[in-house]
Amino acid sequence: MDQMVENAWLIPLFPLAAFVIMVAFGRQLKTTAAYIGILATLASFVLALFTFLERFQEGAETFYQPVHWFSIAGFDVTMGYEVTQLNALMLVIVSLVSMLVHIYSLGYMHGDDRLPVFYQYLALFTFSMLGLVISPNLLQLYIFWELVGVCSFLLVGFYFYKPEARAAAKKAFIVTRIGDVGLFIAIILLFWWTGSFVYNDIFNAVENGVLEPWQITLAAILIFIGAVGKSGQFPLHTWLPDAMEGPTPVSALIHAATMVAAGVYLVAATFDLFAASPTALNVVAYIGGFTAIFAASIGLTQRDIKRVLAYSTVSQLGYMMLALGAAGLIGYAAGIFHLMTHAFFKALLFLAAGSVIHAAHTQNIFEMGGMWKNMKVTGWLFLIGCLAIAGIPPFSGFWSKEEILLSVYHAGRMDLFWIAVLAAFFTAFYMFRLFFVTFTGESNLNHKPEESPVVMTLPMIVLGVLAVVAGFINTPWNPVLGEWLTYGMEGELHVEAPAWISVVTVLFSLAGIGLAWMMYNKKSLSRDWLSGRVPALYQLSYNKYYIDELYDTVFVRPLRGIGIIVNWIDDYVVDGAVRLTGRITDSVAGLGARMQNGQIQTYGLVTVVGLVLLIVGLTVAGGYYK
Amino acid sequence: MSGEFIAFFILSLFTIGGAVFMISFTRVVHMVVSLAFTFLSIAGLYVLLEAEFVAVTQVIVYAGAVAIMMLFGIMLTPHREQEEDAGRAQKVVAFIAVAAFFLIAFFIIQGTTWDPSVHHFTEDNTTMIGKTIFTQYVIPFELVSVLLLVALVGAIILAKREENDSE
Amino acid sequence: MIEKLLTLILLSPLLGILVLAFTPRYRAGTVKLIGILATLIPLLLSFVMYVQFDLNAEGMQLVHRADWFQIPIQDSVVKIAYEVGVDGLSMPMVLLASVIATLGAVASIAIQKRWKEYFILYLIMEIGLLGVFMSLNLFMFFIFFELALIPMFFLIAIWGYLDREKAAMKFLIYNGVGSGILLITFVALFIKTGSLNMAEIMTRLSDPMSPFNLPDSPYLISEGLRTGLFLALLIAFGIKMPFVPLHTWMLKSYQESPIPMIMISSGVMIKMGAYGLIRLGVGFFPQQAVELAQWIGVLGLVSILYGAVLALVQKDLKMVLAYSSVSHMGIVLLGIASMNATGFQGAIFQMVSHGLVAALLIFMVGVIYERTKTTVISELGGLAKSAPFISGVLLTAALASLGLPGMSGFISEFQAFLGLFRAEPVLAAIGTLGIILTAVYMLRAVLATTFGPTPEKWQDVVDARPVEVIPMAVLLGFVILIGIYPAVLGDVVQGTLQNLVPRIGG
Amino acid sequence: MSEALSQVPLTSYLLVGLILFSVGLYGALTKRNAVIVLLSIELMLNAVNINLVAFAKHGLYPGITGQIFSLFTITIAAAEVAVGVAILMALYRNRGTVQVDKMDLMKR
Repeated sequence: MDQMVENAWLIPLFPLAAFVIMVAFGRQLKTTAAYIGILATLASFVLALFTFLERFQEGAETFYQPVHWFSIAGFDVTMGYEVTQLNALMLVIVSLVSMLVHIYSLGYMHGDDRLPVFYQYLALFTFSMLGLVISPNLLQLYIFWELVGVCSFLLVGFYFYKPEARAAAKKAFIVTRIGDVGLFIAIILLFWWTGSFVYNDIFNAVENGVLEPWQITLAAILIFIGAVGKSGQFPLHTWLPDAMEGPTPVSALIHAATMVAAGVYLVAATFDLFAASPTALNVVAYIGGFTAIFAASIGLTQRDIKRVLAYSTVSQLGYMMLALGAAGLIGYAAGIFHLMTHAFFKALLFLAAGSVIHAAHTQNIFEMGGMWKNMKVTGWLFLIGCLAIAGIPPFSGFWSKEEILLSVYHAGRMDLFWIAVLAAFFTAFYMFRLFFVTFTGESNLNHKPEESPVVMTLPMIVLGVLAVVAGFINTPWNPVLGEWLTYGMEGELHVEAPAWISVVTVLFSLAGIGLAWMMYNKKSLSRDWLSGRVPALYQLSYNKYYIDELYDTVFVRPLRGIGIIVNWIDDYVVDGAVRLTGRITDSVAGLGARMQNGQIQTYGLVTVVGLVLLIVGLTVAGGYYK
Repeated sequence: MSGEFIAFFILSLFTIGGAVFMISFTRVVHMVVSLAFTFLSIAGLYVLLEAEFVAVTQVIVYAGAVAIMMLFGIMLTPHREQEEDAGRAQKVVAFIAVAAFFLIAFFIIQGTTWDPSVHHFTEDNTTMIGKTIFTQYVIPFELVSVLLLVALVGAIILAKREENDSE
Repeated sequence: MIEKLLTLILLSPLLGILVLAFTPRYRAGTVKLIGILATLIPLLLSFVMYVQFDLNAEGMQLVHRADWFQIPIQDSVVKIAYEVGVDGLSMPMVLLASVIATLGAVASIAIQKRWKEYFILYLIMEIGLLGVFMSLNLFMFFIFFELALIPMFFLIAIWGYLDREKAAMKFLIYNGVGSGILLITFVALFIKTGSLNMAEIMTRLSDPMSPFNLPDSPYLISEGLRTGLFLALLIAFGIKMPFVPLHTWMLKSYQESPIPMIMISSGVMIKMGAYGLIRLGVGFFPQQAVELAQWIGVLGLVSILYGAVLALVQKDLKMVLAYSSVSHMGIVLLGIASMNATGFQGAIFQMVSHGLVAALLIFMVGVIYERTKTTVISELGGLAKSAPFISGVLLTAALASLGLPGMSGFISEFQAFLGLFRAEPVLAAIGTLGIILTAVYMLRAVLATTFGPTPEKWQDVVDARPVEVIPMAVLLGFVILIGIYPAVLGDVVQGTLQNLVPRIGG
Repeated sequence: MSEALSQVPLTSYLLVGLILFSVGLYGALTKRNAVIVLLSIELMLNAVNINLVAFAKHGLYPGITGQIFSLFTITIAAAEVAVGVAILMALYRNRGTVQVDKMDLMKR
C-alpha cells in the first residue's frame, strides 16, 4: 500500500457492505444496525481523510482507474474511480458529515422500531453519494446520481404513514427526475459527439474543438438542468422545502450538506465544459443569483424552523451557482469553498434544529420561544451556525461568502454582486429571526424542553468547531484551498479588490441581524411593521410566490385532464373501434343466424337458391377451369 | 300421330295434373288421392318405356303401399280442414327459385343433342331384371334388403308407444 | 447429447403432462407440486444452454435438425424440417421464458379449482412459448405461436376473474386476427421464395444475385410487395406487443386473467411480438425497416406517452400495470426504430428487463389481491405498516420499472435512448418525457398502495409467506444482476447484433 | 331409323320428369304439413325414376341397369315412407303437432 489513492475505491464500499449486512439481517438488528453504519462511515471517513491528506500537496496527479463494465454494440463502457482535488475534498466532506449524522441519529431516532431501516437507507445513501463523487465518467455519475435521489426519496418518505410525507417523497423524486432527464440527454448527446462518457475524454474533445459551440452550450445547459433539479434551484426548487417531512438528520445530511450540493459538484466537475460556453455560464450565474435572492425572500416569512433552513439552503446553493457561473476560476474556487463551509454550518444548523424539535415536539417557531434557558449547548451551537451563515467574521461563512462576493465583483458583474449582497442581508435577517424567536423571549411550550443527549450534541460540537475554523483554510491573503483546487487549471486566482466590499457586506449582514433583533427580541419594532404595510408582498412571500399552485394549475392538472380525456378516447374511440368491429361482425353473423332458424324448409330453400345461383354463376362465368 | 304418342300425352297429362292438384288441394285426403293418380299414370309411362316389371312394382309399392301408408299417417295425426301453407314471402322465393331451376333444367334439356337411337329389349323384361340383379347387382340387392329390414324394425320401434307414455 | 439440448428443453414439459395425466385430479397438492417440478426441468436445462452458449460464434447454435414431412409444390417438393436453434437474440428469450414459466407455476399455487387441467394446459403453453423462440423455420414458428395462444385462451376463460369469458374471447380474437395476418404473410413468403427456413429466406431475399432480386427475373419480389409484407408483419406482431392503437385486448385480459397468466402474458408472450418483429420483420426486410424506421419510432413514442398518460389516471392497480406495459414496450419499438446496434441492444435488454419487472410487479399485485381482495388504488393504502416486506418489494419493483440505475430497467432504457438519439434526436428528446411520466404514474400507484395511513381493515394483513418470497427474490435477483452487471446479457447479444446490424447499414 | 322418329322422344320424358320434380320441390319447400312434405318428396323420387327408366331405353348407354336402379329407388322410397311416417307419429306423440315450422329443434 504505497499510495492511499489507489485504495480510494474502498471508500464507498464500506457503507455498501454495511447496507448489504443490514438488509440481510433486517429489523432484528435493532440498534446494532446503527453501530454497523457508524463503523462503516468511520472507516470511509478515515480512508477519505488519508486520501485527502495525500492529495493535499501541490502537483498531485489525478488518479484514474477504469475497469470494463459491459459493451454497448462493440463499445466498451467502463466503470472506475478517479481521485482529483475536487472529489478528494468532497469525499472528506461527505464521509465526515455522514458519519456525524449517523452518530446523531442514534439519539434522534432512539426508540423508533424502524431504526434499522433508517440506517439501511442512510448507508445506501452514503454509498451512493461517495460513489457519485468518485465517478470518473458521466454514466457512472448518473447511476449514483439517481441512487442518491432514490435514497432521498426513501428517507423523505420515511414516515410513510403521514400523507404529507408521501406527497413530499413523490414530489422530491419526480421534480428531481425532471432535472435528471436533462442530464440523461446531455450524457447521450456528449457520447455521440465525443465518443466517450469519461470526463477527461469529453474535456479533451472540447479543448480540441471537436464540438461546435452550440453543442457545447446545449450539453452544458442540459447538464445544468440536472444540477438545477438536484440542487433545488429555481424553477425546480419546490421539492426541497417539502422534503423537510423527512427525519431531521436526513435533512441535515441529504437536503443540506451533501446531496443537494451534488448539483453544484456536477457543475464544478464538468466546469471545463461550462467554461467553453459563455452562454451556459451566464445561465448558471443568473439562475443561481435569482435563486439566491428568491429563496431568501421566501425564507423571510416562513414559520416552520426546517422550512426556513430549507429555503436558506436553496438560497446558499444559488450563491454557489452564482459563483461558478459568474466569476471564472476564482468563482470556481469560491463556489467549492462555500460548498464546504456550507456543508458544515448548514449541517450544524439542521442538527441543532433537530435537537430543538426533539425537545419541543413542534416545528413551528412561534410555538417555541425561550429555549435558550434549557438548551444552552444547542443554543450556542445554533448561534454559531447563524453567525456563520450570516457571514460574520471570523466564522467560516464569512470567508467563503466574502470570496464569492469578491470574485463576482472582480469579474465586473455588478448586477449579480448587488443581488448577492441583498441576499446576504435577507439571510442574516431570517436566520436571526429564527434564532430570536426560537431561543429568546417567553416560552410558549407547555412543557419544559430538555437538552439532547451527548450522542446528539457531540456531532454538533464537532460541526460547530468546523463551522468556526474551516474558513481559515482559504483566506483572501492565503487562498490555500483555492490554489490547490485549481491546480493545473489556467486562470487568475489572486484578487485585487477594494477593502470596502468586506466592510459593506458585513454591515449589510449586521443590519439584517439588527433588524431581526429589534423586531423579534427587543420588540421595539412591531412584527407587523413591514407585513402590515405591504400585505400583498408578505402574502406573496409566505405563500412561496404561489409557485406550487402555479405548477399545479399549469402542469399537474392539465396532465391529469389530458389523462382523463385520453382515457375517454381509449375507452370509446380506440376500444370503441374494436367493439364496433366486433359488433358489425356480430350483426352480420346475426343475419346469418336468423337464416339458421331451425326450419328445415328454409334450409332447403336456401340450398335450392344456392344451387340455382351456382349453376347460373358457373354458366355465366364459364366455369373455373376454362 | 301414333297411338304411343296419344298414350304418352294422356298419361303425362294425368301425371302432371295429379301432381299439380296435389299441390293445390287444401284437404289432405284429396292430396293423397290425387297423388295416387299420379303414381298410376307414371306406371303407365313405364309401360310405354318397355319397363313392365317396374311399372307393376310402381303400382304395387306406390299406388298401393305408400299411398295407403300415407292415409294411415294422415288418419293417425290431426289435421285441420284447411291446411296452412308457408308464409307469403317464402312461397314467392320458393316459387322463383324453383321456376329458375325449372327454366335452367329446361333449357339444358332442350339444348342438349340427345342420341336418337332407341334400345329395344329383346328378352323378357322380368327375366332380364332377375338375371342382372342376381348376378351383377347381387350385393346392392342384399344391402337394400338389409336396409328394408332395418327400416322395418326402426319404423316399428319409432311408432311404438313408449311404456311410460301411455300413463 | 448436447446437440439435442434444445429439443430436450422444448419437450421436457411433456414429461410433466404425462405424469399429470396419471395423477388423480383431486390431489391438489400433488398436482401443483408436479406442475412446478415439471417447469423446473426446462429451467435447469436452459441454464445448461446458457453455459453451453458460445459467445463468439456467429449464427445459430445448438442446432438440432430432423426431417419432418414434405409438401409437393408445383414441380418440386419442399421439405419441412424440424429445426431448432438459438442465437444471441433468442437465447435470452428462451431463458426468460423458462424462468417466468417456473415462477408463474409457483404463483399458480393460488389457483382454486381444476388444478390438473390447469397445469396440463399451462405446460402445453410453455412448450409453445419455448418453441417460438427456438424455431428456425416459419412453419414451426407459427405452430408454436398458436400453441402458446390457445391454451392461454382456456386458462383465462376458465380460471380468470368475473368477466373472464369476455376477456378470453377478446384475447383470442384479437390475437387470432394477428395470427391470421401472420399466416398470410408466411404463406406469401413461402410461395414467393419457396422456402420456410428463416435463414434461407433471409439469404434469398438479400442476395443481390438471387432471382428474387434481379429486375428481369420472373421471380422478382417487388419493393411494393416487400413493404406490404413488412407492414403485415408489423401489424401482426404489433398486436402481440402491443402498441397503440392495437393494445386494447391487453387491458381486458390484465383485468380478468389469473395472475400467473398475466405474468406469462406480459413477461413472455408480448415479447414474442417484439422478437418476431426483430427476427422476421427487420431480419427479412432490412431495407423496408430502415425506410419506415421513423414511423416505427413515432409508433413507439405514441405508445410510450399514451400508455404513460393513461397509466396516470387509472383507478385500478392492474390497469396501471397494463398501460405501463404498453408504455414500456414503446421503448422496445424506439430501440428498433433507431436501426443501429446500440438501439437493438437496448430493445433486447428492454424485452428481458420488462419481462422480469412486469412479471414481478404483477406477481406483487396478485399477492396483495390475495390478501385484500381488491386492486382498486383508492381502497388500498398504508400496507407498508402491516406488510413491510411486500411493500418494500413492490416499491423496489416500481423503481426498477421506472428505470432506476442499478436495476435492469435503466440499462435498457439508456441503451434504447442512446441508440435513438443517434438516429432520431427529436423523437428521442420527446421520448424522454416518458421517463418522467413513468416515475409519476408508478409512484402515484405504488405510494398510494403502500404509503399513507393504514386503514383499519388492512391492519392485520399478513406479510409475505416463504413460497411467495421465492419468485420475488428470484425476479429481483435477475433484475439487479442485469442492472449491475449488464455483460451477462450484453455479451450474449453482441455476436448476433454484429451479424444483424450490417444488413440495416447501421 | 325411321321407327325411332315416330317414337316419343327422350326429351318429352325428361320434361315430364322435370315438371314433376319441380312441383315436388315446390311442395317440399312450402307445405307446412309434414305428411304433405313427405308426399312431395315421393313425387321428386318418382321424377327421378322416370328419368332412370327413360334413359334405360333411350340415350347413349341404354340397358337394364336403369330399370334396376329405379327398383332400388322404389325400395328405398318405401323404406323412407315407413320410417318417415313412424317418425311423424312419434313426433306427434311427443310434441302434439306435425307442422314442419314447429319443428325447430335444430336451432337449439
